[in-house]
Amino acid sequence: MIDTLVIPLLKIVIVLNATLVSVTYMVLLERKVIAWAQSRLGPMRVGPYGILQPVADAVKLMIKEDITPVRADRWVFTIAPIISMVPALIVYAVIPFGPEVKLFGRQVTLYITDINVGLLYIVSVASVGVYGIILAGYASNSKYPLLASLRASAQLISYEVAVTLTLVSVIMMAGSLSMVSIVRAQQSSHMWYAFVQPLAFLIFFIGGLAETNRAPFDLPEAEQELTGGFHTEYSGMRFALFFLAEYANMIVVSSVATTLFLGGWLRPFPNVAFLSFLDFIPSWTWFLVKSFVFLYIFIWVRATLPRYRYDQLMRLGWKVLIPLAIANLVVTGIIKVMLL
Amino acid sequence: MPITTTHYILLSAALFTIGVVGVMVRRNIIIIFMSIELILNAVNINLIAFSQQLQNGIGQVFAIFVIAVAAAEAAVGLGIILAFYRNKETVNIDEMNVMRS
Amino acid sequence: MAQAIAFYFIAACILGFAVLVVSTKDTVHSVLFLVMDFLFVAALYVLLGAEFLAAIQVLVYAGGIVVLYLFVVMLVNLKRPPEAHSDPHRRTMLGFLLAAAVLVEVGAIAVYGHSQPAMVPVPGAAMPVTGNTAQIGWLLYTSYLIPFEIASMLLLVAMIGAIVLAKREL
Amino acid sequence: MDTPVIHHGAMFDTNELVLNMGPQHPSTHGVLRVVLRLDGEKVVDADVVIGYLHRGIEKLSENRNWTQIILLTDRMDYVAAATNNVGYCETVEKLMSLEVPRRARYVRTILCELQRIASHCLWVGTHAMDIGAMTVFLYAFRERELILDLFEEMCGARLTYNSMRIGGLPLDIPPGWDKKVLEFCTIMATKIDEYEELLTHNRIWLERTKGIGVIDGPAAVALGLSGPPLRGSGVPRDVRKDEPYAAYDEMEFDVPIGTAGDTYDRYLVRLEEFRQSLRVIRQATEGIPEGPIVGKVPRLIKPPAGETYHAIESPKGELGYFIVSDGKSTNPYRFRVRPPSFCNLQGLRTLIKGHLVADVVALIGSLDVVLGEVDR
Repeated sequence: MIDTLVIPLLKIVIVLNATLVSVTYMVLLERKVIAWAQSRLGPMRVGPYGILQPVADAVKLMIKEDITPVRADRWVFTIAPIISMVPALIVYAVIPFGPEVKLFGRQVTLYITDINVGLLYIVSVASVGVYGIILAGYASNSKYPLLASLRASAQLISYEVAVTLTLVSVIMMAGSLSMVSIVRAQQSSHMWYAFVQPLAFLIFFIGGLAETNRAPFDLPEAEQELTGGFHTEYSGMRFALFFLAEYANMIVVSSVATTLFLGGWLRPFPNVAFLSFLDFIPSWTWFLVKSFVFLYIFIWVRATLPRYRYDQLMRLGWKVLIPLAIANLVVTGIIKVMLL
Repeated sequence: MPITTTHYILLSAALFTIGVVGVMVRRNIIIIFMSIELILNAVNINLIAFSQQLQNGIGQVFAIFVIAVAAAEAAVGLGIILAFYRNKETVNIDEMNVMRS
Repeated sequence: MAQAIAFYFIAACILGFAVLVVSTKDTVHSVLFLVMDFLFVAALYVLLGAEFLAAIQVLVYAGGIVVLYLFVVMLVNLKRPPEAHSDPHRRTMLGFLLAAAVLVEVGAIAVYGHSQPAMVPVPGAAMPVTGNTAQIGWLLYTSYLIPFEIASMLLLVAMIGAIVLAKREL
Repeated sequence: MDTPVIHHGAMFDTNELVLNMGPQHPSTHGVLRVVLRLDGEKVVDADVVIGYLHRGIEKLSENRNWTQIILLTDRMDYVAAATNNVGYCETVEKLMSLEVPRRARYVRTILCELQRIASHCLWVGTHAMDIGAMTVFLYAFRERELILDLFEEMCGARLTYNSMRIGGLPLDIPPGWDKKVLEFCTIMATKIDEYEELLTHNRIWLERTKGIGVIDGPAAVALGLSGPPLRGSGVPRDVRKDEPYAAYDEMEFDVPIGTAGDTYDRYLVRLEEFRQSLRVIRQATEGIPEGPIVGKVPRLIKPPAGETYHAIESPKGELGYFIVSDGKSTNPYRFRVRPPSFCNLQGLRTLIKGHLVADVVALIGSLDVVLGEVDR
């Protein structure tokens, strides 16, 4: 009973809560990092150094008036934010934060579940997230959201192709779709896949930026062009859901990138014996540190780069990233067959 | 009561019928297309139920082919719908009668 | 027991959403119900032990094909409901009758099949791999390689056809 | 929606989408309204609608006495208020044939150029922001703040300075101010490089600005463009050089011109103007002569009957004042401004046709319009 019901439920509760808290603090981190990049201080008022700002934001968004435009499609307008939030959260079911550990005299795995189609599960769940954006644009019955949602869905669909192709080359290297096995394969091959598959890593990172609608690919919410993008007509809690979904997706992309390319929970050089003193650091710390580096780069890029134009973004996706990803896949296949 | 293959087949039959009703009764061609997708899904449920019963993966392989065909059908079919809509501003199949003598 | 509860719940959802798909007036809502329907069908596949198919169902159907439907519905943006114009030759009752006949026929086959002795498992050729995904992959790239290639050709043809149909000027 | 049908000559026709950009839109720089007719995301045609900030400054000026008008001119191009003051005062001085002391002319030059840098700071910030580079915005505002501090010390205000008087200046420069200006020049010179590091060779920036909104020299002249948009198209027209005012005839500086006439060239021209302005400020501050700050101005300002037009080079372009005096009353008979933003905005429709929605905001930014000046 404990093993089949209590522990999984407990893990789900912990992961969901940790995700939501880290998502809200992600917002604060982004504001702080961008502020430092721009020689400002960022939020400083709520709590020391503004660390209670997320709480204040949450309270504000919850008590704000939740406006539904008169001509909006009310049902769709209401469920669109939910549709975009749910996939972002259920992806965490297969992300391995660490290996098996002994906890209170019991073997506990530091992941909710390890299914044998883990990576496919992530890709398919992520592909459902696009509905939230399309439906938000459609249901608002307004032109800016409609334009933005068309942009967003076109962008998501095109970059999904490139990202999925890079995933295929990782699957080829690891010989498995399970996230845990992919990490173990990196341990046994003595190499993070970021070094074996540098091109795939790069394409995955760029595609990840585009899939999470982050700068320089933040066209669907380009404030300067389309006012608020697809969530122009949203306010209050429903807007907050879109906002949280974006940041949750960022964390998903960083976690997946960490697992696939940076060795997940493994410490640096997992097979070098004289570095084993690093083992006193718990494995999940390595995972979190690596993901954090990714998230930091996401923010850094946003503070630095201008935004692409719609057609340039499409050109980059279809004419550069996808051919490169295919070429990478073919080369990986050839090397795998010839050498291994 | 254990769930047997027959349960799945009956479910599939019901889904198939709902799809047939959609094709026969509705006049919106987009909904007719969606009904066809329902029919294809009913077939897939059948294939996979038998695949489980017979303990081999051939049914699932066929289901993959069905999905591939469904994808092709959706792409071309929706292309035709769009083309038709741009010319006649309707998606009502009762108005798609230019070949009626 | 748990399996039965899961099956009946999923089956009820599948049928309920299917009815909503064909009966809803608003096409966008119809598309949404279709997505839900497909997600539950994917859940049914998991119940049947076909995880790979479930993932493909979500990825291709829910994440791909239905998005296409949604695009078309949004582009078509109807000014008047398509059900407004009715063909005098249309016989709606006949449609229901035909569908009922189909249901009776298929149901009869199913019940008849149930009364027959249970089918014995017919294991395919011995596979060197285990696991749902690996087995499907093995089958696709050995016994069914030619159908697989033909399917990919079909997709290519469909892709070109869709581009030709939808593009304004060539 | 009753929109014209676009004929593609093939089997399908599509409808245009009319998108109303503004007057409340984050990147129309105030209350500009652009009614875009879109084919997909491509702009087929555009209507530029102005007038949402019309306060009747020109008519108002005809009912104010000559000194009070200076205050009104502050409110036109509110990001370069001192330049407006200089333009107006010089026009009246020309009408009255007043001699302005050399020291006043030097200070005017310094203020004009500081104002140019402040205005260009705001431009580079908002223009980069429109294209999505948000950091430049805050960097540029950081430097603009230094200029505002200088102005605050000089005349007590931070935005609308009212910093000129007919015939000279209201106040002499505070002690030590010239040193601070020179310090600022040293700081600013390094900061311009900082902006350039973030933008000039950035590939995304190049892709977003090169070849966007190209307009050649003759077309720019025909549209009546002036200032950086004109010089970006390769026409070396600068009022400071061609018809020197204030103390520009004693300054050494170059007039940067572009070649391609696209958004990128306009950007480069403005960035070079930063450097040239610093050069002018240095010369003027170091060579500031001693002497009075106000010329011999009669107690009651009442220009003789007549009319005059006088133009100066504001940060946005040629800012001209046309003033008619009837010689009897203490207010102008007719007061008319040729605002550079208004004339440059004429080019917008030509520029954005055929570009995408995202380019529209980039092009509005590259023209650098201030709606307070467009509508007056």
